Amino acid sequence: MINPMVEIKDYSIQLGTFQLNNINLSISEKEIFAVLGRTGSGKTVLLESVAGFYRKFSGAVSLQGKPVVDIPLEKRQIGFVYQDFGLFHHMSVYENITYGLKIQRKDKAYKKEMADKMAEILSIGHIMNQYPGTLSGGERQRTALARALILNPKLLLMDEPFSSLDPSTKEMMYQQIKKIHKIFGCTILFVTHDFNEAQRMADRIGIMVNGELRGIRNSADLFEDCQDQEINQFLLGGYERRIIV
Amino acid sequence: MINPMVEIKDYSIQLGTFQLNNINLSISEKEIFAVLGRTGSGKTVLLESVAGFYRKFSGAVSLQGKPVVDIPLEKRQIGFVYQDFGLFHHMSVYENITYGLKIQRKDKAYKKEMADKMAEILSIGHIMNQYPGTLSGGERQRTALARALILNPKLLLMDEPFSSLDPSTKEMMYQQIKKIHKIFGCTILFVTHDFNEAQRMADRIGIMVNGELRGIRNSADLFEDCQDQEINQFLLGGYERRIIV
Amino acid sequence: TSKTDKAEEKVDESQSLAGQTLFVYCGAGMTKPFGEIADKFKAETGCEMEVVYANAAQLQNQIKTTGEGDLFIAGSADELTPVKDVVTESKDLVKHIPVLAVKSGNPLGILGLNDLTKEGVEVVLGDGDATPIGKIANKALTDLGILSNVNVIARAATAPEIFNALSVDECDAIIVWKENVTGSTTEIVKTTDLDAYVKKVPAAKLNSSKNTEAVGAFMTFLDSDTAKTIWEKYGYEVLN
Amino acid sequence: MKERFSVFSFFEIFTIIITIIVIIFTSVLILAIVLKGLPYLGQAFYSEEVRFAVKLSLYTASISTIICMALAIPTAYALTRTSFPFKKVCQMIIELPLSMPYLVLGLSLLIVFSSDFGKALKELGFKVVFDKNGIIIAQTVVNLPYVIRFIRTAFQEVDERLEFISGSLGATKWERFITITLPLSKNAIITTIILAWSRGLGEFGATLMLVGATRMKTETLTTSVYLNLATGDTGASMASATIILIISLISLFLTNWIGRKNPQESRMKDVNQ
Amino acid sequence: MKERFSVFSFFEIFTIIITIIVIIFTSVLILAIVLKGLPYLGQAFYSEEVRFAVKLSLYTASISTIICMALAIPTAYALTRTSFPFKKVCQMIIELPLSMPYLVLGLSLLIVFSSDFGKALKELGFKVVFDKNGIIIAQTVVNLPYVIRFIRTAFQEVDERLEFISGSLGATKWERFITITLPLSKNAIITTIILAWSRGLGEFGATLMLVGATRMKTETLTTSVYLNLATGDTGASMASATIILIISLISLFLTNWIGRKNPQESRMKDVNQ
Ligand SMILES: Nc1ncnc2c1ncn2[C@@H]1O[C@H](COP(=O)(O)OP(=O)(O)OP(=O)(O)O)[C@@H](O)[C@H]1O
Ligand SMILES: Nc1ncnc2c1ncn2[C@@H]1O[C@H](COP(=O)(O)OP(=O)(O)OP(=O)(O)O)[C@@H](O)[C@H]1O
Ligand SMILES: [Mg+2]
Ligand SMILES: [Mg+2]
Repeated sequence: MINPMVEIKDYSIQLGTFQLNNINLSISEKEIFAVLGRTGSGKTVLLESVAGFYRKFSGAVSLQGKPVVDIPLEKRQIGFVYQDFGLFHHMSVYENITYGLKIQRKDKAYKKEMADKMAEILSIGHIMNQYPGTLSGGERQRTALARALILNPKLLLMDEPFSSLDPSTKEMMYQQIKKIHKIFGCTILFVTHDFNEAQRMADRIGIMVNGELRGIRNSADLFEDCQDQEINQFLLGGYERRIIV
Repeated sequence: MINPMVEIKDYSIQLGTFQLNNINLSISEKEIFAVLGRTGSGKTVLLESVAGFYRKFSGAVSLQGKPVVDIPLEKRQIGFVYQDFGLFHHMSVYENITYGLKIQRKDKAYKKEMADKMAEILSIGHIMNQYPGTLSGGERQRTALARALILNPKLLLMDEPFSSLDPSTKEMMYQQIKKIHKIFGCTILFVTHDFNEAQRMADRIGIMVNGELRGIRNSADLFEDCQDQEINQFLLGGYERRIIV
Repeated sequence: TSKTDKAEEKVDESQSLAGQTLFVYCGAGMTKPFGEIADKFKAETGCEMEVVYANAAQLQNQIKTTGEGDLFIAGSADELTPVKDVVTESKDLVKHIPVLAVKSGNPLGILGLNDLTKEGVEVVLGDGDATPIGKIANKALTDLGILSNVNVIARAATAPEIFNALSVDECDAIIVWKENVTGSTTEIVKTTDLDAYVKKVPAAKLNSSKNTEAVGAFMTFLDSDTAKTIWEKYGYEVLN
Repeated sequence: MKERFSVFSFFEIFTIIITIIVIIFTSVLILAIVLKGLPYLGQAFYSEEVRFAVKLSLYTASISTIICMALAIPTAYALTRTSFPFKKVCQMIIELPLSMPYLVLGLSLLIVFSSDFGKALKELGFKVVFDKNGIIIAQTVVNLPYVIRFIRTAFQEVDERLEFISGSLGATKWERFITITLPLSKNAIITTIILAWSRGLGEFGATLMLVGATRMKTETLTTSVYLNLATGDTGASMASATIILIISLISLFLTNWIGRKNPQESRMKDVNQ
Repeated sequence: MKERFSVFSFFEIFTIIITIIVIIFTSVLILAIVLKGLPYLGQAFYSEEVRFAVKLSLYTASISTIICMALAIPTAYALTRTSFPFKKVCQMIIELPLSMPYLVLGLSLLIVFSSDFGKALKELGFKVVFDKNGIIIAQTVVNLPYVIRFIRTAFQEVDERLEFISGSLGATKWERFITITLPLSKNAIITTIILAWSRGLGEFGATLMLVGATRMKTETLTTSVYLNLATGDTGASMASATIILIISLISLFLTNWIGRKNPQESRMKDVNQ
């Protein structure tokens, strides 16, 4: 039996007054899983937990059968696109993007080649020598994306990765990520506020409500009615908006 | 004759390799103006320019007839919601929100009252004692919004102010901002990537292309075809997406 | 005797000195005896004593730069040279005795300066220009014609530092002032080799002094038995 | 809930070993002082002279620290936040005395305050040479270049963007400074205060040159250490040194206690690296 | 394009005035030294003794700075980034010598290195007392607590989140440290190096106690200042002090030049506050 890529079992964690409560989720290899949910419902905490960010928790998170916290941070091979990007502000965009390769002691030519490829895919070639402090929001977001993608991770965690992009750039990104996913077959777990984005990208979608992962549905069945009134309400919030257009 | 709230005349500025080119725009009092445009097209730089951020430029930006750079920073009375929020990370959310009032030497009761009001409007009452470092993306965004709104500024500049919010919270925000606008009659200039948002909120919409403010249209006529192929393409990028839904 | 009479006279003078102040510079090495003498003088005459303690170089600079003060009590007459322009008159108080000191028990059997040339004897001396005790050592060893044969492993900048070197067992012999040698881990070699180099602690009147009466009284007091007893208590030898 | 610690890496073990070496070496140095001083400590505590020196030391070190900070904070602000001609040159002049032996600074002060300017000050009732004031001035001058340099570095690290935002919320430059720049350099400033105060307590080179040591008048703990050492009374000297250590320990404890962070300012507190 | 400066606020003017006062006062102090030293400077440059002292000073200050940093950086890392028992206590012990008079530290070193341990070292060929090595050790010990304290403060200010992110990109703790923590504390580290080096150059209290002042053997520039002053040769003394000032000036100039920022790291550079 193959272990699932991500396996979360009875996972709970308390952060200040917020609690992520009894999460159970299993994501198989190559799957794309989207997380929706109101702001503050715990989506980011869930992603951070999968990445093995926290020290005190109950339950378990395993990557391919191994508890994530038992894997040293530097060996987890998780690509993480942080909601606030987390760029290294003392390095240029090029240095940010090739950081992981530098750590792997790749040679200059290889770094350059990979960075150019990323720049091509994410159309950020023109900002390679700028520092993060001078970038626009969308440029920062794509730099963060490039930094994670360049390492070709087995598991890609993305926290609202396209939120700062305009519709046409977004569209391009969807296609590129889909392509990358097809070629390299990474597992993707991402957070979004865009129902349409979730449906277009993901195989399955989970909905977070108040720190609980309530509904897990196939992408096509996202708007299916259910018993859980909170979920219906949340989906309606978006639906209303959609019919107004 | 009344001076327009914001008047930008032949404004150009060079930042690194990027140039904001010959902007002309006049926003009248109480107007809501939205700026759309591809990522990196200069929307944020435009807002920053209106706020009198930069030192070297050509042309002029005036607020109610007065060159903005001649008004001391602390007297400009501009509410600015930054794209990356710019919260004071050494202060709690409550201290962040009431910062402007503290500077105005308002008493404690007044500060508390106003903060509670803001908390109510933006539903951030539960995070008042947290520090920005512990907040979720949407909570940060609303804290930044509250910090700007609490001073009831004559001119409100907002850089993608709802980008980190889920649809239902967004919906709520639209209504609240509309209400605030109606009551206090502030002028609003905001950037968004959401065509629908722009149409719902704004009276007029401007589209930035490569550092130029190309099309300025009434909100209802946003998708009208025009001579400018770049604008058509940009709007189509969103349209395509919209029809796919 | 006449000396006790003099002391009694001073008690009589005390009324007239109350409210006056004497400003004295004194070498840091003599802090204890001189402090006690100053206290006694104040008790007897009511004269305020302001004594600034520091090392000789600092005192010399203070005297030259500020142009203030009544008296300078220096470690030896040599130390008056840099300030000779402002000294009006000086008087010797007690003997300042250089000694040859070794570790207690004298393990290397050093009985005189000539033994310093012995194989394996490591010596620490004061700097030949900057410290009077260093000058004396140089002079004494040169006079014996053995300076170049002595294994001087280091030169120190102050007398206490020379003594420290011996007391922590970093050398075998030192030439230092007699009052520096304290404690049980070291002993003074009984030799007459350095007798010719005994210096005198001078009290020098400064030309900035306007307080002739108090200075005079104090100079006299320095001659009294009270003062001499105190000096002796701290290991100084009274003149004649 | 279970706690997890990642295993120590080789690098971490290396740093801890270095730390242990430093601690052992420091402890040995301190013990060498304390062991010599301890037998004389009781006696020292009862001596009026020592008690006077303790008070004078605390007084002068505190005042000189306050003066230092009062001069250094505005200067560091001017050097990092305003522009005026020859700023780089000014900065270098201010930092030039960094490597001056304290003795030389003391002599320099002696020359300056014995000049007509100093005489005039004295006429006005501000006596420096051979006076308590001189101790304060010596300590201030010795510390000032360091303190300015450190606070300047701290101010440089503060994100100017936050100051700008504060300004756009209505804060004047002064208010921006007080509410943003200063709190954000808090740690560096506490550290600098500790430096200045400690150095004030331990300084003697410049002080001896400028004011000498008059018992019960200008004798600080450090000059007492010096004088006792000069008279060969190592025990009493080390007793004074031990008292300085005790004062130091108390002050480190207090500043540690004041400087502790209570609220959780970021999620990193919960993080497992 | 036109440039705009906002008018100076009262607060800014105040800070500039304070700065000017500090600069004038510092200049006067420096002048008092240089004017005395200048006439003897040429003579000093030709003196073999002075040239020896210059070399020895530069050598010892540089080596001691390197040792200091080599000990302080790992220690500061351990104190801020690892957890081990009694960390707070260890930290206090390390910082205790902050307020020790250098004289006392020197004596303490003398006691330690004259003990059996020191004798054993000497047997092994590492002579400390009365030797060049002693100068280096004295300077190191005098500087170490400061240097650790400052680097610790700098590391504390570094955003640990960036270190975490670096780790998740594959960097080991050591690599995180080298690529993130260290570059982000660059300014503070440069400042600390300047401090340690300058203090090394100017220190004499501990050095004199531990190694004495043997001409042409353990005579640094500072010892030379001290000895000449004691001889009553103020001119020669101030000439040595002036040489220290010149060295200091050159090094400040160089570090300023190295520490300058070239690339534009944030939009704030263009901002009109
Ligand atoms: N250390 C902490 N102390 C207190 N509260 C915390 C802490 N960490 C997280 N929280 C709270 O946990 C909640 C969930 O945070 P999380 O970042 O997961 O939200 P989210 O679902 O990602 O929201 P958004 O869509 O706005 O990013 C928030 O309300 C946040 O304030
Ligand atoms: N100081 C600078 N040096 C170099 N380039 C700069 C500088 N400041 C801004 N830029 C560039 O100017 C362009 C416009 O930036 P701006 O932030 O206005 O974009 P934007 O329209 O807000 O994009 P987004 O929607 O992604 O936020 C970007 O490409 C940015 O990299
Ligand atoms: Mg989030
Ligand atoms: Mg932008």
